[in-house]
Amino acid sequence: MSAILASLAMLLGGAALSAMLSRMARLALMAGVASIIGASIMCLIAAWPCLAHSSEAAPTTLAWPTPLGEARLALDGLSAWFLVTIALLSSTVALYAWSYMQAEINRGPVPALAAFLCILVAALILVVTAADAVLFLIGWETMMLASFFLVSFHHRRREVRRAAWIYLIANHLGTALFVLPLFGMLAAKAGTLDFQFFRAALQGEGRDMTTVLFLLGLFGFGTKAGFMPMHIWLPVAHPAAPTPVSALLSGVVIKAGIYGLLRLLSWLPALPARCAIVMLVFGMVSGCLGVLYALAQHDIKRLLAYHSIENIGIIGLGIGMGMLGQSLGRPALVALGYGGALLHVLNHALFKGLLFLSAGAVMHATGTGDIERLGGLARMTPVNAGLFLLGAVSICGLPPFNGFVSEWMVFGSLLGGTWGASRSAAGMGAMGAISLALMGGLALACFAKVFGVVFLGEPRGRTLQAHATPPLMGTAMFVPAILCAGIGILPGVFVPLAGGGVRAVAGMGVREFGGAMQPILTSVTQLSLFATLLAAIIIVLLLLNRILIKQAGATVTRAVMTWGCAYAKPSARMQYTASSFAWSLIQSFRSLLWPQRKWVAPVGLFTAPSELETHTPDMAEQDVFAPLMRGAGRVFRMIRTVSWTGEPALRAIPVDAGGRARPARVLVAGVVTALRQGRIHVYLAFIVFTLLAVFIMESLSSRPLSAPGSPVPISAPAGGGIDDGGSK
Amino acid sequence: MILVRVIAAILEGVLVLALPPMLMSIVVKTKAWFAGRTGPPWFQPYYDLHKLLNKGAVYSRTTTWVFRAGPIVNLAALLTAATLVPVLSSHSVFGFAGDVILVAYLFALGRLFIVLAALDTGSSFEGMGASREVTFGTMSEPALFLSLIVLASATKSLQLSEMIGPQLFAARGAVGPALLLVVGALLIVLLTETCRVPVDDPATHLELTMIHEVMVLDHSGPDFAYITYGAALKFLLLGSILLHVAFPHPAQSPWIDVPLRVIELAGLAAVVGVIECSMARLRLNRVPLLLAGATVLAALAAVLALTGSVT
Amino acid sequence: MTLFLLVAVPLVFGALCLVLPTSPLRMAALVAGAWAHLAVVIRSWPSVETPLRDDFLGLDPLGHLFLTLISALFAATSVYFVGYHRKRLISQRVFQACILALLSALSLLCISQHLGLLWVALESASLAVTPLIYFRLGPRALEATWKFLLMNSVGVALALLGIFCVAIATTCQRNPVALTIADLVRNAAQLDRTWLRVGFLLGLVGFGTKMGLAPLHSWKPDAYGEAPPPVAALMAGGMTLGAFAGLLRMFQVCAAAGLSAFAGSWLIVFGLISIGTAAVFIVGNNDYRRILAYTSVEHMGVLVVGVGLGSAGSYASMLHAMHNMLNKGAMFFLAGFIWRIYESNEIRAVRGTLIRSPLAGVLLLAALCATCGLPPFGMFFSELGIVLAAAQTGRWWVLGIFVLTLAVVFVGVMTALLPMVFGDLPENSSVSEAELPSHRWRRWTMLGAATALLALGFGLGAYQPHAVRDALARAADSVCRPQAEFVTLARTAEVQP
Amino acid sequence: MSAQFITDAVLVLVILLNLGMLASSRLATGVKLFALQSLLLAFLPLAEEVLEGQSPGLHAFIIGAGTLALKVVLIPYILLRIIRTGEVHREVEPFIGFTASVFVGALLVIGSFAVAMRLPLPMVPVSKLIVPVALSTLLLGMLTLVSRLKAITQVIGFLVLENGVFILGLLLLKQTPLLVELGILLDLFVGVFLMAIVVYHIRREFDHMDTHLLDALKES
Repeated sequence: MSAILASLAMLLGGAALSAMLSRMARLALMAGVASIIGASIMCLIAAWPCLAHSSEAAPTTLAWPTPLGEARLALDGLSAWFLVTIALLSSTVALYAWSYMQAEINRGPVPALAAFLCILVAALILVVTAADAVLFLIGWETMMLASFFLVSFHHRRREVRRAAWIYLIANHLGTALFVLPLFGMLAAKAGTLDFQFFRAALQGEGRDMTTVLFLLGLFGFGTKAGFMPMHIWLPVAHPAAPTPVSALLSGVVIKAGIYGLLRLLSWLPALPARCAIVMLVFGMVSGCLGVLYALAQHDIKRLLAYHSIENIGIIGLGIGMGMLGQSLGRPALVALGYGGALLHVLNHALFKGLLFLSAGAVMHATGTGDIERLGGLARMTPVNAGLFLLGAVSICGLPPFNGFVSEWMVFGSLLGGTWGASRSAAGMGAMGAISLALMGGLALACFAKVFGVVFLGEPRGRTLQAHATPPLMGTAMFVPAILCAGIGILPGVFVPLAGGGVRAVAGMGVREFGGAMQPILTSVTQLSLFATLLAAIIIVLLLLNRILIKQAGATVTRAVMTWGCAYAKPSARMQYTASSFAWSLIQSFRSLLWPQRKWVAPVGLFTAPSELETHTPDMAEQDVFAPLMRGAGRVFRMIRTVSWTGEPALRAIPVDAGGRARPARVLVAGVVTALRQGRIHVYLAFIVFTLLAVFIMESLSSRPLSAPGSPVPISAPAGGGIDDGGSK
Repeated sequence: MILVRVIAAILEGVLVLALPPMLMSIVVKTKAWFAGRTGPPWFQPYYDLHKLLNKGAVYSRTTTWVFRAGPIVNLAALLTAATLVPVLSSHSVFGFAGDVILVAYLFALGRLFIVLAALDTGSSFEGMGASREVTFGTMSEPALFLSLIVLASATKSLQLSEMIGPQLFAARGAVGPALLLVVGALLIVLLTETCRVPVDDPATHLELTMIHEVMVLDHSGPDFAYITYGAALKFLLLGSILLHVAFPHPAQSPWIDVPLRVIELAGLAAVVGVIECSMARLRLNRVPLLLAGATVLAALAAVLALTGSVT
Repeated sequence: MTLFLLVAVPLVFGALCLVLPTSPLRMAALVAGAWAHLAVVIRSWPSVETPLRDDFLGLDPLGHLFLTLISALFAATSVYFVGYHRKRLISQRVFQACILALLSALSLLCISQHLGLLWVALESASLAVTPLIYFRLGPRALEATWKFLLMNSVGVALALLGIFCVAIATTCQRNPVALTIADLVRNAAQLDRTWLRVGFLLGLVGFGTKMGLAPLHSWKPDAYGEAPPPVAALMAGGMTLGAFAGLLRMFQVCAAAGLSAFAGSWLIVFGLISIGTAAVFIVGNNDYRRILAYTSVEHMGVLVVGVGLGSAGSYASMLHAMHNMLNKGAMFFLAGFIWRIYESNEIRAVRGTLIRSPLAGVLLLAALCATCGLPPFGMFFSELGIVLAAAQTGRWWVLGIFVLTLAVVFVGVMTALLPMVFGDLPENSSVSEAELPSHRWRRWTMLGAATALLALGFGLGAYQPHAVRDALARAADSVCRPQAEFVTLARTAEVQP
Repeated sequence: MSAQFITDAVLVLVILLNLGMLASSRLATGVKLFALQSLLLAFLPLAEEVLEGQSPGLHAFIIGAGTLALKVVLIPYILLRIIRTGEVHREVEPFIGFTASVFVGALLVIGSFAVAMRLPLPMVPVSKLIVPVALSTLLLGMLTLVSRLKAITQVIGFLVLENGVFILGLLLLKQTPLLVELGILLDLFVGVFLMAIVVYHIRREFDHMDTHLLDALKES
């Protein structure tokens, strides 16, 4: 626990130092990076015993008075797992940022960025280790705020401002409307803000109560996590932020939402199956739609952002199956579901971090993130290409890398659910499995598109000048890359570490959990065998290829052009584009996506320039939230201006329009004129009417508004009853 | 006894590795027979492979290491998968609970690398082929997984050698008609994945209409040998899964089991050949309909199986 | 003696302002007066334990808390004013004298234990403010002044009526009860319920008009929008607290008489309506000073909701009062600074503060976060405390509406004011006086005052010393449990298991 | 003629004066009627003391004198001066017409009596009329405030409202300390003085006294 405190102190110190060194950007950046790396190491030290030996650090009360009581920290398996995720990714990102941000020093407030990075990491650590509601919420909101400032780094660009705004609003609405009431209800039930009493206090609650709590948590934390349709901030914020920030956002910040959800589940007693079904439906929708939208994007970071939604969907599937297992009393499902979800949290942080950093290197090298203008980068930046490919294989869930392990576990839980005693579990399991399969296929298509278009073939932009990846950036990217491969090849080492987290969420005993986990571990260890086998076969085939070519004395001809099917002068612009690559799939799912296509077809013998442009707007943003906001604004304007149109009333009704206004209009105009804002008479009339209203209501009911059966805990003074005497 | 088993396993392994080109040959021979021609020699695919392996290779300026990795990784993934699939006997070399997912994802890994290799050439034709490959591959995935769900829920296992092994034979009565639907779905998946008529025509030479062949236009020499062999191996693996579901064998001696399976495989190849003779390739935009049909078949099977298994 | 000094010191310095010959001297007198007052207040801290007596004047925990807050705000404003002031048409002497008179009146209000005296102090305060609103002259200022004066006079008259009704409620007894809080509380059980209720409702409307609770708030945007920003800061952070104190005195009596459920319900109703009205009027508004006025309406709403929720909420309410003062002060200081730079009230005209004046931009961002209740600024805790209190008392509807309306306010404020901070500078922006190197001292005093208040808000949110907590808790206790024999120190918003 | 009768009669007269103010369109008349009303009220504290059988105390005397000085002499003087220096002497086209406002006023008076019946006083009052008259004076003052256009009339409306509060205060002579009473009076005076200054400025700035034209400050 002292290690965590040390890391928090280090981060705050780093933030303060960066802020103070605002004139010396390089030093400030260095201070921030150093403190993040140091703090990450401290976090790993703190988390290790918890993960390896399933020991739990006792809750610690800090002698740090906040306005609402003391602060408490605790560390259990779940916290430790997320702590490791945070530490691994943020140290990588910090290292990367040190190199990446050098170029931005003259373009933006880099010291502020360094400071807020420190604050963001500190807030994340606080969120996952907080043991009371106030501290948790402090961390939660600080995290939102810090990442808001980080997103608005390039605030002079219009779309960045818009993105930051959407980020702030969406996240705050999620917090204010759902998370705050959630903690209010929990605190009211338990009579305390201390996390450790929540579980016991909720033990006897009815199904409806737990359902309400769960739904509040799902919407509140789900907004942060990016479940559809609360995801709208995600695809706009990621491209707007500087790359290290995007990586952190996608890698760990959205995981804070998952942490919140899991923490909530750890308090709730066995949930009814319908909650699990809701969770699974959210997982399926997020996963499938996320990857479909990703397929339709042209901006590499936006595309990766949609993939985050997909992966959150996969995590949601795992959580849902875990919940279902809990409600059906099947420990194997619980272990597979929650275990898969937790492992995928770490895995997604690693490979998505890697992909974002690699995409950042592409943008660093070329100055654009529009994949239609890129191409052939594999020859210019081979290391980066290799790392991106590794990340792509991982995120598609393909063996032998880490994505496969967690998807395998989630698949196991989904398929395992199909032969239970519950029809709903069977149906949901089957549907989940199909959607997961579909997600896998679509992700493959998507990353084939990205990698193929960005790194392979010929450069599409005529003047694409790419410079090599700076060594420090490459080094930083190797950390998650090695871990991706490591977890994929040695899952037997890493999967058991998530056990403490699963036990914390499900509230299982060590023995029960051990029994459920044993067969999973046996199978998981087998995966290393096949990874090795695959690698061995690849090597054999490679050698065979070499030997054959050499031994036959045959020639290897290079430096010829690609066979263009007899077309003599192919050019780089004739390559298949990303839009075309994805179009046949998009077209098949057009009823879900509503892609827009702008096509000027070539006509005639000597054709004018023709063009094809595809664009897929986000349905939730365009058709749900934007109209909602506009509608609310309109209603407010109508209230403000006392008219039905939202236009200021007097402008809407012509005062002397030829003198032939109808009586009704005259009446309306008169009333509106009387109510027109800005008149002292109306102000005074408000006082009079308020007075009248108050007294009329008071005389109508002797005790208004105090709900029956909800005693107000104000100590009644001696002799003073609640009786208010007779009416007036 | 153990020695006998090991020898049998090795023999079976060798047989599995040797069989795929022959199946291709059977398809071609069937088509030739229907067309009233003699067709190429029975061992023509083997000659082709030998020729390719001894030839040099041509690499375009545009390509990178990814281009060369494609065939190798594809074949490696398929070979790894082959250790998990019970091809001829009812046992696979390896197996663990959940290996069915590994098999499916190994196929996907192979596909990814073939597609990337195609994109590496920078040719618009190969890009087109790659696009079609991922499209149809993605769309066949639900049908495949639904079929697997039926098998999993019928045998209560996630190990492929159990799902389509003797346990399925024991459970076939309970599942009943669902298995027939699964066979139909799997047949369509097989035709799609191995790029046969009516999804793709391996014999055509019109670049604009092909899928698989157009992707590998630029490969030559040993690389192309790997690809050709890989395609045949994939046919064998998927075909044997299909046959295990269609004709579940009870647990019996491999000496009976294996020859039976070989005959069945030959029959399957002949059936595919017959299909290729008797119908034309579908228009590309009709293919999703076919795959949707497969998905519906499998979904129906899943509904039957799941409602049946839940008592 | 201390009590006397609290009222007299500002008056003396105010008189000094009237007679001193040169502008710097007068300015010095203003600053000295405000700081001397603060010194007296700080010196009076040890005597906070003074029990309630039947005196007209006295320092109970509630009054003492508010007195401290108001004094601190005036001290900061006096510094700010050094940088802000310019030669204007109305005489500076009157202006400065009025500020000090306002301070004196508000001090009297905080220390008065008699309802009538409290009323006198409040009315004096609003009279002292009136010339300050007219400081900028011109038709708009005049209109604002007229609206303020008339509305507040009517409101205060209603408050007086309310006080009289409470007084009538005391007449049923044999031995007459003086209108001091202590006496009223002691004899609360014998008061006439009906008249007490009538009195409270009238007081609620009257003091509510003064505080700016919706729908009695309509003068507020006009007055805050037209008054010089430091004056608006004094009104939003100081005078509203005075009116709130008046309302709390009424509430104290009601709570002592066992009417807290009745009074609390009405407070909650008005509070929620206020927050909702603020939400409706903030969204889409294009005048940043009016928006600030509406956030003031919102914060007043939060204050009364907290008190209405009973003892659990009133601690949060006291916390909110403190941070409202800090935040409103800083916010209006910054608004004044920005107005100096851009010479416009329109948000559309104000862009890229972060580039034009980085410090002001950063401060404005911080102040925005503070206004919207983001941690670690204190309003986060007070609003959270109120949510918890609503849940604890099982008022789910209150909780829901509270949370929803606050969220809308958040959206409105952020949408409206963030564009002022970020982005590029507007075209054809000219260098204003405040940016000239020769006027650097102006910038420093103006921004320094804002920084001090914000830093205090930040610090007290992130780390609240026990002394502050005790002061707040005692004040909350004296509101909700005026009859409690002893003051529990460790009471918090949470309930120990 | 008992003091009781005098008090009652005075209070009835106060109501009549209120209605008269509503009916008058001349600004000066309104001010004079107000002065008359205040004159009547100024003597009530003394009458009350007498009624209760005490000799008029210093307290009541000072209150009466203060009221007399401020509300009867000083304030009307200031207001009349402003009216005299300006061109406008009449209230034109108020939001509620003169006849209508007399009727509304009468309704309000009846309403106040009805409300007062439901508010039993805890003690024995000097006159049963005090509460209803106070209420009706208050409400009529508000009516004037809300419905009249000229700034001066609004000031008068406010003063009438204040008089209503004063009438209720008559019940509480013993409860309210003299100092506080004087403070209240002083505040009232300063308030009206400020209002007068503002009205003066309004007329100078806009060349009129119509407050309904003061609507520049509003939501856009």
